[in-house]
Amino acid sequence: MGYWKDIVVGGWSLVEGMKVTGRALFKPVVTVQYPRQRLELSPAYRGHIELKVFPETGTHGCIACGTCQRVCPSGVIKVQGVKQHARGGKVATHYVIDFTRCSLCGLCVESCPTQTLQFSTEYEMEGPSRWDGVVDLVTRMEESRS
Amino acid sequence: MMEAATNTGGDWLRLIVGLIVVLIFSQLNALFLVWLERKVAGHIQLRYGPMEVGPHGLLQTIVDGIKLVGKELITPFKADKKLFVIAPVLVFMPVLIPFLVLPFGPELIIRDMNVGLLLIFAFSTFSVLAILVGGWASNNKYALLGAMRSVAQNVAYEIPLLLSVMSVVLMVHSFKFSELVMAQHRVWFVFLQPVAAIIYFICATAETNRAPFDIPEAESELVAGFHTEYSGMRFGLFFLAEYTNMFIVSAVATSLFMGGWHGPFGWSLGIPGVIWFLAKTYFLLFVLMWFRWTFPRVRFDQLMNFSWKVLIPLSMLNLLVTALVVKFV
Amino acid sequence: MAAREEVVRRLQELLGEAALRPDEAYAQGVSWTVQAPAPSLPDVLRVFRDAGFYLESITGLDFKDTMEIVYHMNTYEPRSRMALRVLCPHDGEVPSATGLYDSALWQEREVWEFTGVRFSGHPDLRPLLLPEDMDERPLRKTFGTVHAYRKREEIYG
Amino acid sequence: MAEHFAEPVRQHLYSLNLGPQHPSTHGVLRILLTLDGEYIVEADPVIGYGHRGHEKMGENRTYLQFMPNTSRIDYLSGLLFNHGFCLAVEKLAGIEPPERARYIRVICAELNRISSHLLWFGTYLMDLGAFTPFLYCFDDRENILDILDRVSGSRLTYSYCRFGGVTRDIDDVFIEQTRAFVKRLRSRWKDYHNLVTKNVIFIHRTRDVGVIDKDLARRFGVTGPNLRAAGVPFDMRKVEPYEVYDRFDFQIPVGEKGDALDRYRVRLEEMEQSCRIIEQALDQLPDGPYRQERVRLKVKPPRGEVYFAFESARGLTAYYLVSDGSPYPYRCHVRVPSFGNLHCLTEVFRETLVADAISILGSIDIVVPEIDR
Repeated sequence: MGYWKDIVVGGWSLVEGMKVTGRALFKPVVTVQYPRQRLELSPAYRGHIELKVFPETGTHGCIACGTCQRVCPSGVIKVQGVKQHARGGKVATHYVIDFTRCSLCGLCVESCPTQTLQFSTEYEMEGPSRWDGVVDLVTRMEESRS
Repeated sequence: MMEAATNTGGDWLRLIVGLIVVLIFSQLNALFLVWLERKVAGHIQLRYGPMEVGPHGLLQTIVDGIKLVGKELITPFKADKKLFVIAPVLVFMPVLIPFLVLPFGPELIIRDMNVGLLLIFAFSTFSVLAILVGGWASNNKYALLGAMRSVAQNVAYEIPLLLSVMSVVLMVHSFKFSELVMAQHRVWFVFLQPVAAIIYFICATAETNRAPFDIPEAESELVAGFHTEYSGMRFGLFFLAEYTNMFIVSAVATSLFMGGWHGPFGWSLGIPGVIWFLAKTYFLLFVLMWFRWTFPRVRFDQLMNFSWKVLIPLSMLNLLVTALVVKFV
Repeated sequence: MAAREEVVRRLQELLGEAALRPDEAYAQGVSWTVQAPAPSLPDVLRVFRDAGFYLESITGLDFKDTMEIVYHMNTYEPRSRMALRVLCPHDGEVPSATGLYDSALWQEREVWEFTGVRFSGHPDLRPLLLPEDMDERPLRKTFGTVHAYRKREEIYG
Repeated sequence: MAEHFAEPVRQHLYSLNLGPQHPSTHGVLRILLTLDGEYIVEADPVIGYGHRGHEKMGENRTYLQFMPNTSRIDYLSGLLFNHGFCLAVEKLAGIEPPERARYIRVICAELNRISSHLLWFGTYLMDLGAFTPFLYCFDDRENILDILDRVSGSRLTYSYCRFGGVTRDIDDVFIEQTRAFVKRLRSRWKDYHNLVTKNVIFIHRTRDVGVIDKDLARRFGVTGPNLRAAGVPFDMRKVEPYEVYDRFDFQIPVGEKGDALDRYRVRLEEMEQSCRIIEQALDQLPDGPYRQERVRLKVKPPRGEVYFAFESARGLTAYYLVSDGSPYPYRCHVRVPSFGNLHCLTEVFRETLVADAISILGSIDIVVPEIDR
């Protein structure tokens, strides 16, 4: 009798499975047609880093202290700054990151003493050369302002 | 309705026109089925499937076909070149022949032979040979494993397939498709022979190497099985042959069990027979796709066990009962 | 608890009281640390095996004056992990645990290819993770960027 | 099958190279199989294709800089590895994270565990030839990734934990989404059971396949769900409760025989238990700071060592850190569970069919980069 029972129970389990997929056939689709439809980015989204513009000063607040450069696990950040006044602090003139080797851990953003680093929301960087991933954030900031 | 063989001129004309129509139909049909499969898979899996080329991606398979034609035909090193080249042709040629005898409608049979059913089964076995040749000639272990599995599977499933068909033939006393269909004018055989119908459908799934019986290609085990080494249009021919085979087994199931060109219980509802026939065939094809996107793959030895221990005894029993009923009732 | 107590008792007989150091607070993640001489390793491991311990990990440590192989043994009971530490010279040999634990087959291969400590009696000592023609020992302190190369007592002393 | 091998008739053996590029080796794993027909006589996994030298990298980076690496060792349970590393360093350096941070970490870690198990569920069914459950799981998993993306900013390699806390606080939306997800996942079990668990083909493919019993598990150091499927209730969250796991009421599901079906059941039940932990953690979630501010960027733990074991999605994982008092670890060893889990396959694969081997390999749930490190 077990023989017949196995066949019936087994066959019925297959029908049950087909019911699940059959129902799914008429459910709404969950995917998004990407280039035409876009999803909202998460508020914490970690793109590559960029310099924040402070409205009070109208520019970034990077003092070229080099903390981010030291804390970066992959060593992709190079900062250069000059002293604008003899007594004042330094101001960054070049802030170069090699995004191709960045692992987006966010340690630089956390460690920044002036909080002038933030994550951008860009997620579609592409380019034919690996040098396209090397970005000077100061120039980038100036471009985006103008 | 049935063409008398006296008018030989008309007969030849009919054959030639039929062949051309069959060629075009089988190609377009296979392309359409590939699209349909992808759509069914997509929606079962809560996604769209092809959407880009043409309305709802209808032209996607044509574009894919063009891509396949443009691809390089790679012949592996140390492969048996002649057999390797000939295998895709071997697999594709016999799948066209069954179209000659399929009863699409009361007037739409190219050649209503009195051994039509036998012809189909004779030629459908042929594709196994092609798969064996292709798998063996590839000089690849995965392909060889796939080919060996394919042969064993086809041998095992041919038997219950024929036995289940025999019970229908016993009821009608004919191998002729037109007569088989005519006998279902009132009641479809799926109601009189449910066991035979189910067994036939299971075996047909196995015969066409479709999931859950797709062990000859089993991509998670054997990469791509017997067509691992095939590229370009050679692979395309295997692919088209698979879908054409699916159509044939579904069409045979329609004419044997689902009443062919008849509507249910003799109501034709004013719809032409060929529409009834195609609608039922495509429904069965849809069920085949539904199977594929629902079930896991059966293991090889379980597959054989299932055939020898369940399907064959059941179909034998069914045949015996049918024979007794036909004899004494 | 029982398995751990038994191992401790038998090892104290085997190696002497001084070789075992308890860590009741579990501050280092092990309950007992056993310091064993290399030749006695098979006997010690047999004690562990008979008590139902499994070999969790083997680590090779490179110090300026010595190498140290640390076996972490554990059983399926709460807080019973024990560390077994064996000192050996650079490029030295340690008896293999493969006869007692199958998991040592791969772990010893890994330790060997990364630190250069050979395991005598290992049936199949070939590189596991590194390429077959690798002749460097990446986890030695002589390879690549190194911040500090210390003597053992500078850390544990 | 055993009688098949009773006689030493092994004349027609041939070898088959399963991988490194094979659809179901889950990464770049290569297994050299010696076959007799379709039966496996011997299996020799060849690993190391994804070796990145994480242990050496650990010696060359400060503790904090190694944090992004940890989520790349096992990319499917990145947060669990973050979490474990964080706890190891905190134990070594004596950092006490605030209560709220502990709860946040546990919630996120359990979400990550569910996502890892869901992915396993999908890929395992794909190995068995069923494609659709894979997509259903991804649909559910997408929810977890969205939730974790919202709070950590990343979908796979989270780098979310920090010594003494986490990078971002969670908000009410997170709590709401998590509760909604738990509810949704529970409503999905019925579909999964109908589609897979009860399926006769699935049961036949998994029952009595690839049995890893207690003895075999002990010899090869198998841990995690694979060990629990053999009937050993060994889970770091219960055995050596770390973080705040001792405050939650949850069970350790165990199997009976240790076959693929048991492993499947154990993992499915574990997802349910993770749901329970998440719910309780959300109920108990205290207010307060999410991060201890006094932790320096360069953590300098005192001299000494710590061996910290925790339960990742695949089993007992441990960080063995030796500190010499400098900001760089003197030695950073990672004990990964998949290493032993894969190794035991050399034994389990014997006398099975190729098709079963794929099923076993899938049911073990390995992540190859984790083995290679």
